[in-house]
Amino acid sequence: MNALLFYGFGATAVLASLLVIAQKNPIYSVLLLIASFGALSGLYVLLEAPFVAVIQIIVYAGAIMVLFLFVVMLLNAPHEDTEYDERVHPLLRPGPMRFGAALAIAFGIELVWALNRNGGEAGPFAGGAVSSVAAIGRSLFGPYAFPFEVTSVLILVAMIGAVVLARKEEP
Amino acid sequence: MVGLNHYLVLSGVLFSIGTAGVFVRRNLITILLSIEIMLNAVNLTFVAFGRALGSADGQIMVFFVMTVAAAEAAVGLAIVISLFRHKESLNPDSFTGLRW
Amino acid sequence: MTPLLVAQIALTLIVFIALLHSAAGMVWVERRLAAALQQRLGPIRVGWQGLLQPFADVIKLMFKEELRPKAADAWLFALAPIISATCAFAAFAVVPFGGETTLLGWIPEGLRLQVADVNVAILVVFAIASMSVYGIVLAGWSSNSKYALLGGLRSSAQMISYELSYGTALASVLILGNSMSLTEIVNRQAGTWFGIVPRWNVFFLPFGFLAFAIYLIAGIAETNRAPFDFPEAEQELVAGYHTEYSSMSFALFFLAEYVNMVTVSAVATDLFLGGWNGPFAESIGWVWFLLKVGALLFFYVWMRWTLPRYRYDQLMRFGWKVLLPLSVVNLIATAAGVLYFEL
Amino acid sequence: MLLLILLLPFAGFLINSTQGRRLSKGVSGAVACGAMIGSFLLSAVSVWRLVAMPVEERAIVQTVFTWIASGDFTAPFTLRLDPLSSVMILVITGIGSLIHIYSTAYMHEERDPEYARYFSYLNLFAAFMLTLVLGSNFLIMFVGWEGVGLCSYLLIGFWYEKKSASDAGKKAFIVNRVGDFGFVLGVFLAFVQFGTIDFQEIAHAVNAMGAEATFGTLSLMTLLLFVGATGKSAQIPLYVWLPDAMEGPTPVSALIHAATMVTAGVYMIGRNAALFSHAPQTLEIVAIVGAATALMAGTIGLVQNDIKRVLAYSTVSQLGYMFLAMGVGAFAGGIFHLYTHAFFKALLFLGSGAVIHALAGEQDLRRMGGLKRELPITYWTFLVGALAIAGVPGLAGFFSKDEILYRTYAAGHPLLWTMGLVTALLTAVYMFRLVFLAFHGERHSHDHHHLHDAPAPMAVALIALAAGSVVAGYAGLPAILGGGDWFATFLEPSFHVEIGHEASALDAHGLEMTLMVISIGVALAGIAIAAYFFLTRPAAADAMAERFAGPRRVLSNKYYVDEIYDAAIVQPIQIVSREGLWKVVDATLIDGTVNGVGRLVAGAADVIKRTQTGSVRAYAASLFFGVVAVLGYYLWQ
Repeated sequence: MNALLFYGFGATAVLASLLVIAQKNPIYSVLLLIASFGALSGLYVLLEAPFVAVIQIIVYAGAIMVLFLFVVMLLNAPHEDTEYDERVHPLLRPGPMRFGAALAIAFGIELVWALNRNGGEAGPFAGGAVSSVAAIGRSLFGPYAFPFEVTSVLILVAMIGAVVLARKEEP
Repeated sequence: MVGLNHYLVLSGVLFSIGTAGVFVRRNLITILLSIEIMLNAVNLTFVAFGRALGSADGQIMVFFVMTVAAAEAAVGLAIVISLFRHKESLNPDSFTGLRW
Repeated sequence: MTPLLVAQIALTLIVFIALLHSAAGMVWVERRLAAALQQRLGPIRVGWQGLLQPFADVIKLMFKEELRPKAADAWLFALAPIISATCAFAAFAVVPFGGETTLLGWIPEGLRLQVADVNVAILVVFAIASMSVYGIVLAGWSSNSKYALLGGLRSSAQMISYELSYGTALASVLILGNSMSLTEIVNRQAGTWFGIVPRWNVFFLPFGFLAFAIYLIAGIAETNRAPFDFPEAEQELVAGYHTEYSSMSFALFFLAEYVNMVTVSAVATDLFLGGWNGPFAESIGWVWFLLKVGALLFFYVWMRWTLPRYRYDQLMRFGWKVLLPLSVVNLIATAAGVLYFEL
Repeated sequence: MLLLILLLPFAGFLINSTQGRRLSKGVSGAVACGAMIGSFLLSAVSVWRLVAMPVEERAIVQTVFTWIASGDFTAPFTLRLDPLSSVMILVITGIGSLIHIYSTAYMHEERDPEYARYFSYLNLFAAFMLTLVLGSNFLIMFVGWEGVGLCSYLLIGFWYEKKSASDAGKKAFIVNRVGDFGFVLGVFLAFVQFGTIDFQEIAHAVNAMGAEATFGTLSLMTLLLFVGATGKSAQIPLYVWLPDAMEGPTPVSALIHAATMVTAGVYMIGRNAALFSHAPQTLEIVAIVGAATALMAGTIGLVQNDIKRVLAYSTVSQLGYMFLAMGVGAFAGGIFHLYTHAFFKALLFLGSGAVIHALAGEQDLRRMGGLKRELPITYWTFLVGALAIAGVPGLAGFFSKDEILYRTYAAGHPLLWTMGLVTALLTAVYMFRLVFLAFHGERHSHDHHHLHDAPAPMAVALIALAAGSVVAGYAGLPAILGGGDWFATFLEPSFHVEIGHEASALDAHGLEMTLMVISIGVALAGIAIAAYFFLTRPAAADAMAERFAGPRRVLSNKYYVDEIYDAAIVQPIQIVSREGLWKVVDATLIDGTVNGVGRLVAGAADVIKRTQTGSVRAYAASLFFGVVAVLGYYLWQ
């Protein structure tokens, strides 16, 4: 059952992610990415981390992706410009970009290779999982209290930065 | 049976997809989306390792990554908006005016 | 097939059908109440006291032609109402509406009156609520019409803004209930203070009441109801995000709105009004639950026909500058209060 | 409790500074006055509790938190109330409250925000001043020390749109910096020497040592501290800021530049009495500087025509007295004079403020006169103040001044005693010159037909202070007049002086009596001289001025000290800064280096920039290529 779910969610995630980068229309990309996040959330449930799963939906799908969708709708520039500008730098021709894609594939292969070379722990998970919210909370406000507080500052800075950047210039 | 390695391989594949997305797309928003894919791939490894080690630390790291992702998305999209106002374009290659 | 499994499946079906009919019922209630508030009669012709009016409406909608604007995005145009309705129904799945029952000894293990028991139920409700933004935003965008787009943008901004207060009010209850499971939160509200006042969170003054008020206001905004019904402000945007919808897809939005109302009321009942607690809760707890939900729904309708619509900037200012600070202060005060009194 | 004493004014400051724009005058005035009066009541209760304790244990200590703990160095934020600081807090909060009340009327013509700003500064000042006197170590004292300096600057320049006022503020601040530099060095030296900055511990440590016979570490340390005191308390050579500080509102002059802040230096020496009494060389210097300042300021005061400047020089002169007392080891006497002086000098300033207020800003003595009838309350209270400062028997100034002169003589300094006596004469003369010119004679200006005497809040403050000026002296009634010298007895435990320094208690009641009679005679003579020249025979004054035109010009120009400082210090610094530091060091050396580095980088970049595409994706690709290559290399191995 678990294996079935894993392969189901995993395939959904991979497929959706592939389609995200294959779409020309960013709206579809955003929606497909949400689907991918949903699949990942399912994987988190399989990993006995229900809190992370729900937070994944709330934060990623419910907040960050809405922001993306918002911007896409606001700019209303769905299709990327495919026509190719001759004046651009020699390094920017489509060739080098394909080189980048090839690099990405090579990197994926390397990662899988690295994992398999050491044998890996193919077996099922051994120990117990920490899935209670209370335990996570205790960790978060205990040993991780300082980083946690720092992230609040980070968010504040990001918020102010976003407001300043996106503000229309006052005449 | 599904084990740690399965999750790690899945994560590696997702990460590569994200990376490829950064290179092949010519739309700033899609590039940001690809970065989100990469971040999520990393999140998956955190949770998987946390599960394998029986510790909450993996999940906590995920929260931090999400925070950073939210901050990144907010600032990134704000930059995208102001860039778009200037050039009516989302192609990253049309913003090369600062190279020298 | 154990009796428990059968009962679970039956329960799920019953809840689904009940929700469908609650929407229909609410349409009737709303129209009759509005009429009463405006000193007219409202629908009374179809069936006894007009009770069959909603069904007539549904039948009419079903037979209408399904229209789609030429420039609309076909996929998303079709997807949007589905998302809306799905989210509306899904959220109710984790809401418990009664204690454990053995159904007169038929199920010895005991059946929980709840579709799915999740130990992070509050978060699930919240997550699904945050997903329902997509239905409206996509509907607005895919219609390729300025009214719909404006409605969609407005509503997403509104929902995101009020989600913060909504979530913060929820967090106050988490602190009071010391759990994320709705069932446990309800169970903690059993009993009375001083023998007369029920131990409901709403009576946990002042934090509980404040959280309740914030929750209700934010809930009204979340469900896009008057006085916060900007996404469909008729006078400004024709009909907002569902301007271009017709027939059954329109009906789905309609359905989603009413089911959302029911869900918000049900969650409020569980969180603040003691859920199914009341005299003889063991046998007729669900009756108490329904009564409380009904009272909240009445409040909803009452609000809609009493208060005029806000202006959009007022809405945003209220959400960010009043409601959110208030809810944050309330959260902190609740936490401090709980720590201080060691509740 | 102690913390609350200084937090109340601070709360007043916070309210008035943040919400002041929105508050009406009534509210912001009430907030400020309420904070001060509350602080005064708390102080009174604290002192009451202190007095109820047995003599040896008289101290209330409150450690708020550990402020700094670094290695051997610890500086807890500790407040300590002992007899010395109890006198100070009563003076600060008591007179401060009266001046706050007075100010509500005096500043009434300001706009609402300005009014709130004024009171916020005043409250902040009170909070810092209380910190200064309650602090139990040098660092806390320094916080208050700098804080009151800041408030002084802000209040002198309160009417910052007036150039002279903002200049005066800057002058006060800069001159104080010079003194503070010495003070800080003294504190450093104390820490190096004793390993602590706590007053109690230093006193204990120093009492274990003998007095320094030659000029050594203790002398240097105390001398540096004294430099700080000369800055804050306007002594030679750093007194020049105080007369200019009269640009501020008059109640400020009364509170800060007469009653409280300027006495901080005296208080500091009193607080470290043990330390100073082990450095006789420094004490000698303190005494000489004090006497010289007293005399010099007194002479300048004779010829000033601005009512507030006369009082300012009088303040400098009286501060000189206090230092004289400190210098001859009469610590209690100095503090006693500080305490009585606070009453009558605040009274005099507030009285002059009432005059200025009535005359709509007129400060020139030559254009006053005949105000006696129009401003009866002001006149009579002012007269009490003048009598008190002149040293007329029975009033506060008499007891404290007499105590100082007697102790000076008893300590074997007849020369300093003579200087003090001359100063006493001068004091009587210039004070009564002021009284006669302002209140007697003919009205000079007829612009003001209806002069209003002090309004109720001002009158209340004046009368209260006048009463204080009469009775305050009886707290230290000397033994020979049937008193018990309670003041000194009360203060004695605070000084920790365990050295046979003032054991010169030669049983000399006869001497004390003689000296007392002499100084009474001198005071009366001074009043008589003033009456002769400025009341009965004004022409004689002009004739005198004619005859001594040279010295008079020197005095009018304050011995040209400002000019000398300008030529000796300010101009050289400006020249060095402009010609040397700016044109050579900054413009040539630093700018040259910076620009050279910039040019080098720009040149190099011109070459390297060819590889830049400006595309993020290209950069990402090159970065990622590195990742793939490194990972591949390790996998290959």
